[in-house]
Amino acid sequence: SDFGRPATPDEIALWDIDVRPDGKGLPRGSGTVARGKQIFAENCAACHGDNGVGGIKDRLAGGQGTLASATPVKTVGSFWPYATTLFDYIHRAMPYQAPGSLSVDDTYAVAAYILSLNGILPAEGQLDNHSLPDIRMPNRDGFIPEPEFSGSRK
Amino acid sequence: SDFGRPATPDEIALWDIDVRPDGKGLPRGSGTVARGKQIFAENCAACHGDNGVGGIKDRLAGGQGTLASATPVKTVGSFWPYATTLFDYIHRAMPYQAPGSLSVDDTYAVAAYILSLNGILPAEGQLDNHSLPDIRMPNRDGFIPEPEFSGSRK
Amino acid sequence: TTTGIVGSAAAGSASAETLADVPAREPGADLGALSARSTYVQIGRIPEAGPGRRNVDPADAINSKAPLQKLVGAITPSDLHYERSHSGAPDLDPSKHRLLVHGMVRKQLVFSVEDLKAMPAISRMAFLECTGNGWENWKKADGNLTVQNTHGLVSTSEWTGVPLKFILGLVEKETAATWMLAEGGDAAGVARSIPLTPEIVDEAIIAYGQNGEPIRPAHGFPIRLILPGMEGNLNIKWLRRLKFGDQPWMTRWETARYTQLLANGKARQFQLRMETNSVITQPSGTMQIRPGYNRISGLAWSGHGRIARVEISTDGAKTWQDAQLNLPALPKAQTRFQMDWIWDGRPTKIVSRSTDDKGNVQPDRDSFIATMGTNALFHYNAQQTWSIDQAGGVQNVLS
Amino acid sequence: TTTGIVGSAAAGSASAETLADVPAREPGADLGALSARSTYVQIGRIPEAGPGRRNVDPADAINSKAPLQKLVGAITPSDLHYERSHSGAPDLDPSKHRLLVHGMVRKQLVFSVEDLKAMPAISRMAFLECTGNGWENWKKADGNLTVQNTHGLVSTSEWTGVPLKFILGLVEKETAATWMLAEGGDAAGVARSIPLTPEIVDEAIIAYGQNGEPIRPAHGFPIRLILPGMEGNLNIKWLRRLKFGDQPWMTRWETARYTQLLANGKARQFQLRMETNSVITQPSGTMQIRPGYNRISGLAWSGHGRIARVEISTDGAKTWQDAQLNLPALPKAQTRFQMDWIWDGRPTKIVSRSTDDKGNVQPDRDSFIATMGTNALFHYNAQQTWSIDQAGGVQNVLS
Ligand code: HEC
Ligand code: HEC
Ligand SMILES: [Ca+2]
Ligand SMILES: [Ca+2]
Ligand SMILES: [Ca+2]
Ligand SMILES: [Ca+2]
Ligand SMILES: [Ca+2]
Ligand SMILES: [Ca+2]
Ligand SMILES: [Co+2]
Ligand SMILES: [Co+2]
Repeated sequence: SDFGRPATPDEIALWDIDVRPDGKGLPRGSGTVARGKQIFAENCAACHGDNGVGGIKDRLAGGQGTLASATPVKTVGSFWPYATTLFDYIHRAMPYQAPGSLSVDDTYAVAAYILSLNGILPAEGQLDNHSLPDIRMPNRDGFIPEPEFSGSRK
Repeated sequence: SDFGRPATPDEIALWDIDVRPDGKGLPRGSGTVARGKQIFAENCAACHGDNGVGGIKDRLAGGQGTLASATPVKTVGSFWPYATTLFDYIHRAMPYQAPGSLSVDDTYAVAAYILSLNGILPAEGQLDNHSLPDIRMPNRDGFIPEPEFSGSRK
Repeated sequence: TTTGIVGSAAAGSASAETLADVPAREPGADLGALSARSTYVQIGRIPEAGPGRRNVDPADAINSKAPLQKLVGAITPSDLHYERSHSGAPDLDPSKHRLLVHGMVRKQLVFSVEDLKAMPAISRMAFLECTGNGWENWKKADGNLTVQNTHGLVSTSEWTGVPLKFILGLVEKETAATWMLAEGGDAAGVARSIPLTPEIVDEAIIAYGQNGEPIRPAHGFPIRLILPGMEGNLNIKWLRRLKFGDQPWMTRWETARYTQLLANGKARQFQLRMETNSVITQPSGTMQIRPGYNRISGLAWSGHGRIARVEISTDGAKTWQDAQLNLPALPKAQTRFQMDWIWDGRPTKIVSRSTDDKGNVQPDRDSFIATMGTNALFHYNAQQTWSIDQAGGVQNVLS
Repeated sequence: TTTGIVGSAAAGSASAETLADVPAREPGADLGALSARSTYVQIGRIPEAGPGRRNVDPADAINSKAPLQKLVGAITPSDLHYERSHSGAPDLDPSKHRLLVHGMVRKQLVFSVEDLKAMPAISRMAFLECTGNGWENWKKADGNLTVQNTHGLVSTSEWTGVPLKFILGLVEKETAATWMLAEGGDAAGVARSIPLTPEIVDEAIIAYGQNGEPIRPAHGFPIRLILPGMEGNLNIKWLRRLKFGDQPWMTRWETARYTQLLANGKARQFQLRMETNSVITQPSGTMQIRPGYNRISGLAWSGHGRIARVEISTDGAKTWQDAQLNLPALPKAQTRFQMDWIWDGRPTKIVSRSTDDKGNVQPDRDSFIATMGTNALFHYNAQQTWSIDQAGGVQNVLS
């Protein structure tokens, strides 16, 4: 073709960071809640507060049961439908000033810790590329897909 | 009306500087070629050159007989169809850095001088609001009005 | 307060008593490479941090709103186009920028910016609107808001770029690929799943030009996605990856954000189209009008298509009159409307209501809230009411 | 030389070998009041002093040409709009500016800028073109000229203002008034006689807005006349006076200047309409192309109306093919055209030829010169030819 060049598998792998609800795209790795607590204190708490609450930026825990109230609190625990999104988002975008600086294992760990803050994983829990997609988030059924744009949805 | 306010005759007179080929709009006044020569040397020659030729800006004299050649020289003398335009233009726009700074009489004088440089007035000639519109410029008949826009023309 | 009927950027009110007071004509500035704005014009966006968080440190700003009350016509100058950036505006080196197209395609390809600029191109007018536009008025209406505060997250530009369809041909997209992930080269790597409906496939543009010039960094330089009529954040800025698949990826921006929480606690998801909308920009919040003649003017737009009609009420939505539309009204672009009005000096309320060529009518606030509740945060398109008090002061009110 | 097929403002050619060489994503600049241009974009006008007088001291410049080779779409950003000023660009205080309307009218009125902004308004796209556009190529074609040099005195904007017709109603123009003098507030007091044809009365605008914002000083702030389709200098900038009469005033700008000297020594006068025109902007003078696929793109416009057709020849005007027009083509606005072309690597010439909806066809250079001679200086609209040499170098040639 006159335009562009073929992409090599190696370079695609470098950029192919997206993760689907079925776990497709998750890199091999694992991390414990305990390790995540440490990562979080070092890399995240400055903005999100200790325990993911009361920071200068987005609150990450709590709020369950508030969605139908006058003052809903939307957090990973109360609102997010898929745990895979948590890995995907931290991996691509956090920590805010240096995204991509956490290792894959540390990303699993800190995701595990945030889930534990929300009572979704126990304090001694851990997370890996197999267990993550199996987690059923509390608000999994909280979304109504727009009919117009759901035709192509599986 | 909700828009604008009536204009008073006094303030209209301040702005009403345009001059027509029939002389309408010319203010009362007069000036000699001799006086104009002096005005020109003081106010104009720096840009237009001594005798209106060879300056850093537009040439003001000569060029008659060149219009149909490969290198036409368009000046007041060779090209301009109406002498009234010369008064109007100098009065509104010259000297370049301080338009409006010449008195009406001095404007007649310097116009007279430029006409004399082009052989249209004699060295001892003079110009006033009565004689100016009567001057027939050499290229008076050199223009072909566009048919589309001449319907409304008198 | 500024003078309502002027609604302009020009400062102050008339101050020359007679023509004698008008300054004399004098030589001006030399001609140069760029025409600067007048020193008499104060015009700019307002960086904000979310509903009610208005005078923030720039470092905390998440969006910057366009000065609708100072704009005329339909086009937004590029430097005044509203901005929503999730991790600031990177100024990417175009020679090092790439677009990777992969996933369910027969040919996985990498394009440089030069590659894209060499392809057949299309230009069209289109509005972009942040999903959060209007979010100041979900629960209450602060009386001291301008239309820049209430509606400044929408702008209209002429966008130029490569039709997505042309790229689909080059990579030979598989038929089974019904969704496309678009990802940005910003620090946040903002990514959205886009359903490949016929309309989106036909109209999507990989754009490099805005209003004739290269897109500016705040708006996605060197390339961004343009999906006319769809919510702002789908129009991925600093675009660097398109991946084809058969289901949505459920990124943070289509789950945690940009979903609309209803009163029952459920959230609408993939409500991608920006709805039929309009707002009166002159006179509008914090302006001051005088009894007698006033021109009402404003902007209408719809993600469904062309604006077909705008009605104005000057008695608080009791009776309506057709406004005059500035033609041609282009599909999925803002359309200017206006109407003459003689104000009798008594307190009242003015409202606009738009209808598009598909018959969608902009809802009044009560029916809108009845459907969406007050927690949805995004996709607010209820009619905007401005109240006018006895002194001519114009204020933001709910209805 | 820049790369022809890119024809863009983005610097340099692709320099990242693999995606691994693309810089990592990182946080960008804070959001602010204005979106600045990318530091990687070099774009600007070129101030010039007349045919062949190109690298002049800014103080000697009489015009400044728009970078057509770097623009896309149809709109010209306001700060890149070409400029022709006769005594620099004054920055007038709008609160002290006035428009006097007098002469053959029943009511002689003075309007402030606020008065004008309060009136019913219209917005429309329209090109402005300096009468001198194209004047580099009357007698010879310098090979080192860009399209900015040859055709940079034309631009397109969305203009907003008051229809002249509304003002005519307010002042109650006398029926016998068939001409209007329009005068600027610049030091030169540029003044032109405008014939009040039905077309001009219907379409003229007293404009205060350009591309959504206040007109900039170089373009007439706070108000200017807009006469769509008519020669640039009729569109009086810094407008301060309209006088009605029954014959033209024969100002310097409609006698000494902006008349076209024919070969026989006579000059055409009041040739006010800008003619059917077009130019290929990509690839164009000083660019470099490669054998194989090349996209040809350019701009077409006509003071008569809408562009109906653009044809392109890639064999020096022997055979012609229809280019694709970017729709909608708006009347008296520039229209972008494009065509795919496979260059076989052999020297050739490319040319464009436009036709408007009134059937006017842009003339080839020979017939044009046969009619106008080579001394006319203004109103050059002959077809523009670019030659392409064996190495792909693109050069300005006469035909
Ligand atoms: C310097 C500040 C900062 C640091 C440090 C930081 N974050 Fe964030 N975080 C933010 C901001 C700001 C947002 C919201 C971004 C947006 O809305 O685009 C955010 C959003 C989030 C969200 C999404 C919240 C939601 O409901 O949408 C998660 C999850 C998150 N951060 C996790 C982390 C983790 C894990 C770390 C450490 C590894 C971290 N953050 C470090 C500033 C920070
Ligand atoms: C500082 C420079 C300068 C001075 C001083 C100056 N001029 Fe000029 N003059 C110009 C320039 C520049 C032009 C061309 C302006 C344009 O094209 O818009 C011009 C144009 C003219 C023209 C029109 C030439 C043509 O063919 O169109 C006349 C007549 C003229 N000047 C007369 C005068 C007179 C009389 C004076 C003194 C009272 C004067 N000028 C002083 C710079 C000057
Ligand atoms: Ca992957
Ligand atoms: Ca007079
Ligand atoms: Ca100057
Ligand atoms: Ca957005
Ligand atoms: Ca920053
Ligand atoms: Ca001009
Ligand atoms: Co948004
Ligand atoms: Co000109």
